Amino acid sequence: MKRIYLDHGATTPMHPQVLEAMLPFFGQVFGNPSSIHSFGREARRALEESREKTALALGAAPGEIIFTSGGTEADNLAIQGVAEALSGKGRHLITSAIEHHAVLDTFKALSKKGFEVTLLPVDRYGMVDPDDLVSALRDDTILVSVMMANNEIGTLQPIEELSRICREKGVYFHTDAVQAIGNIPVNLKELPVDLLSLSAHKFYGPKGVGALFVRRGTKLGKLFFGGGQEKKQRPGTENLPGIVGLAKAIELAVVDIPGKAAAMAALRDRLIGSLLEQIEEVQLNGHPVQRLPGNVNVSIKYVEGEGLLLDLDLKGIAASSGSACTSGSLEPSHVLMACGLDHQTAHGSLRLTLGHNNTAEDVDYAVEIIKGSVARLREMSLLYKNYRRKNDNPQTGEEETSCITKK
Amino acid sequence: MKRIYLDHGATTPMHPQVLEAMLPFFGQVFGNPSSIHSFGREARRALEESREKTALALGAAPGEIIFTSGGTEADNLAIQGVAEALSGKGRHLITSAIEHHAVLDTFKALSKKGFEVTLLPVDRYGMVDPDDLVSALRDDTILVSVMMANNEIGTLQPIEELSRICREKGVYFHTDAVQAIGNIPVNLKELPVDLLSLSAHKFYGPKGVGALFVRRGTKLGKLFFGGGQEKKQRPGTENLPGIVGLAKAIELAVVDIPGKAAAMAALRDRLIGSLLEQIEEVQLNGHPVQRLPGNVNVSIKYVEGEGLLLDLDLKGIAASSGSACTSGSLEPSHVLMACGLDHQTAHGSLRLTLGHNNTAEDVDYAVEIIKGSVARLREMSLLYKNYRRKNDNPQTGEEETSCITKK
Amino acid sequence: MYNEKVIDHFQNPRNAGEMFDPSGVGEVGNMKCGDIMKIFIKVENDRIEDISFLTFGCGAAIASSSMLTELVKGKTLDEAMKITNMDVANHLGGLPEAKLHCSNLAADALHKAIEDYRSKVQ
Amino acid sequence: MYNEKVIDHFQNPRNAGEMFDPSGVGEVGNMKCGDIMKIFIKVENDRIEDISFLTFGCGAAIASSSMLTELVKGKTLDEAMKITNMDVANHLGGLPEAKLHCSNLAADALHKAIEDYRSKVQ
Ligand SMILES: Cc1ncc(COP(=O)(O)O)c(C=O)c1O
Ligand SMILES: Cc1ncc(COP(=O)(O)O)c(C=O)c1O
Repeated sequence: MKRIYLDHGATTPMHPQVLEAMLPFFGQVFGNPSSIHSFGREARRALEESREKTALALGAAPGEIIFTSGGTEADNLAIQGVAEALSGKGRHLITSAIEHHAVLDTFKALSKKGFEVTLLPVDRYGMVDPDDLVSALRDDTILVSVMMANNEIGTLQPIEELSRICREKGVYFHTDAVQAIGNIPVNLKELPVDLLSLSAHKFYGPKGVGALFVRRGTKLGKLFFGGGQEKKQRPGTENLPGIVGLAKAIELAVVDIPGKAAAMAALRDRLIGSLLEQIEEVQLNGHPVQRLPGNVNVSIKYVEGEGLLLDLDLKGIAASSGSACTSGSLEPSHVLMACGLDHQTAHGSLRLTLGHNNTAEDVDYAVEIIKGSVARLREMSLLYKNYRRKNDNPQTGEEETSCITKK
Repeated sequence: MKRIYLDHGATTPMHPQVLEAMLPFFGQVFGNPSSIHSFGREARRALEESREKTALALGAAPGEIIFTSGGTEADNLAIQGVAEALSGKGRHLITSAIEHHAVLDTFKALSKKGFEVTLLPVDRYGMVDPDDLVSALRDDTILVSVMMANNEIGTLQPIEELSRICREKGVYFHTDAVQAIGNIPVNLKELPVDLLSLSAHKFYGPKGVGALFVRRGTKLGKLFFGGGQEKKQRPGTENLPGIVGLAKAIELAVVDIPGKAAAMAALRDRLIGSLLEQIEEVQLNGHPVQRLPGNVNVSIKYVEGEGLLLDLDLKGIAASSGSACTSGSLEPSHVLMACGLDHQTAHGSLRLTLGHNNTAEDVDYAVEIIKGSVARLREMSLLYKNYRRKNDNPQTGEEETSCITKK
Repeated sequence: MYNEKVIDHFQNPRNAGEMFDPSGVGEVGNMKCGDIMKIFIKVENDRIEDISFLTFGCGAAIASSSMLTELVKGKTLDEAMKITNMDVANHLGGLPEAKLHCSNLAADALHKAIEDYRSKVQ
Repeated sequence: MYNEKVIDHFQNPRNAGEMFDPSGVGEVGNMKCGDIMKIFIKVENDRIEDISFLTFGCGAAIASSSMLTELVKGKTLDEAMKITNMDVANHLGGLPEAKLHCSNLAADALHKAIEDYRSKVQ
């Protein structure tokens, strides 16, 4: 069976050159970068070269890069770290309603520890309004965190404007750029953010390694205590092969972003167009223009997302959904709900995230498969039958559905 | 130049079979274990198989293994996690004076947050006395953490006895087994510890991945917030290749530990014997018998450790030292100081840690090189000249040395 | 996640579709939880002669609807009333923990359909 | 960590060893910090005619002792008094940050040796 991977927002396959760059560090160059002998020094050299490459790709200085075990740790280090370092100055924090759980749940945990958290709302496209940030800022605000690109709906936030507002007020600004790196240009020389998180496996690098950019002079507490690694900011023997892989991946990722993004956006728009045209009752979620070049998120009404994913998977298409049934919790995606979708529309969401290996052929093939799956599932969907009936005899009111919720 | 690696306590070269086991997960099996499609399910299967293998190697249940980014994170998760979960019950913590910084500095950080920490002393061999633990335990003690094997001097603690004392009192017991795994047998079915940390790169596995054993029912807070991975106890996309590597490494590590340990201890004793016999004014640090099979730690008087390491390194021998000059801090090893060594003896410490690839030939060759280096450095050592002079004319008193400390 | 039997019922659902002149119908679930099921039965001589379902919901919801219809077809109403959601899950060879309580409601819908039929014939 | 010049002075130290009839000696450092240096000078016509050192310490301490002796051999005492620890580090092409303050004390030892000499000839 032909398998097509359309879930690059979840993770990406590693670039072959990244593996090639990593391999020596699983072999001869196995030293601990903290050791002072030649084995250690070779390792240290590779570590510092990786830091330089990573910094260069972001427009940062090498001393501003802290390697972590991934995006989640980077987000936690930024948020918990600032909260700890500045708790004497103030206890008010601001974030958006559509952040990834690594950010949102960290703020939730802080709100249980005596911090006050303001959630900025988003419009129907998932966009934060800078005016809302201006109104939310207080004298005791110590940190604002707004993601650069949303992982579910792909919406790009006005980070330049948001961060400038914070810079003027002297408030630290963190952005979760986990989905942005490699997809849109990021130049930290010009963007006044103080902290930025990234995760290698989202841009064709290895899993289990990420980084936090910490602008020089930014005060930051820490999550772990231990050895002197990463300027004591993040102790533990460094994941050297992973770090070398991250550096290689980001080096590759930032080559000709505009060109790659344009090609991918064209593919994305072809996919969106086909879905909207060829399937009835489909709506696009997220922003029509300000969105990640590879992100497609649609709600296919009267079909439940997890069932659709399963059917697609059985036919070789790998995708994801904001349906509650895929999350383990009983709630549908907080992102779609924050955009104002009703439960039914949120349950019927389908996210397709393109990667560099996807072709127009893949896209067209996927559309065919999705069409078939949707038709099959709608055929047994109570909601679809109700909709058809209402459409055919518009006078009939929709029945109430009773609810049995068990736990 | 012939290079001999005698620093396996710092890190080990990866076993070729470990790399082999990892490679597919950098290639086709790249899915995110949280994804519900086939790519994700393949990844999840490998994740859970790795958890089973790891559990099996330790005599634990799969549900008791949490994968982390290394030993430091595992130590922090255990200690910060228990402190958070049980802070309502008590605020007294106990650890030993010779723990790794990942443990010691975490306790130090907690002591700044309202916890009270008792440091158990050690004898001249680095051994904790169980009677000291009994005296230190209080009604408000919530956690005791004592390492299984010391990383510098190799001393093995009486963990069975210490953990039994805690179990009887209903106090959680954590052990940092980072240096022990693969070197001495560990069976968690019989050993009543509640939490145990390990790190793959110390037993021929990959860097940047470790695990925390958390006995079923043990209450534990967390370090990070985010997705639902590792039962929400440790969120973040899993480092799947690393985890697969850890599992393979521990599977290999626990095969015939008694046989491997006996062979290595024989090599270790040959090395210790040669150093003590062939170089004057050398003393063994750590316990003569209760020590890691691969650990040699000696103090070579009148020679400073960092200079010796450098000279050995230039001649191809990779080792380490507890000298302050190797640590970046101005203090010599807290472990050697806790064993009662004076500054000079601590500064002259040399740690040689054997690995499975080392041979008797390596050991003999290393001894020759060390002899030469020591002779050369003593030739220009003021302290050695003083010692010789005193030895030759025993009546002359030793001069006071003036001190200029700048910072 | 799902075993082969569940996948089979999901891919080849038995008795899916509307029924045009049912003796009774039962519906459970709500939009918030994401699963809604409707069971249609045709009753003759106190036996379930025919049965069908419509389901908006995840794989588990569809498979358990399908399995339920297969289980009770031909059974007497009293026999059918004894079937529980857990029986359905067991006949499927088990469902993921998370799905047991939210998506495994087909027996409830059936019981409602039987009650509906009984309330009408009384 | 160390550059080639430092390594060269460490491996092939110039003027290492005791001097038997020195005009002055100077010693700095202490056991706690881990570095102790002693400089021996032979002075003739207000010039450093000969110089040697003994050092217990790390690579940087040995290299900076060696470098210092090379730098001042033949200089007048006044010239030698002007040489600083930083000059020594610079002539070595730099030392690691952590070593600059604890192991780079050779000039201090030299100044003490000169003072020792001067106190004796007065
Ligand atoms: C926006 C965003 N932030 C944070 C994360 C967490 O990254 P990781 O899973 O690498 O820890 C992810 C991906 O899962 C993400 O999409
Ligand atoms: C005893 C001990 N505990 C903890 C650690 C920390 O492990 P890691 O460096 O993998 O985080 C080490 C090794 O550095 C160790 O030897």
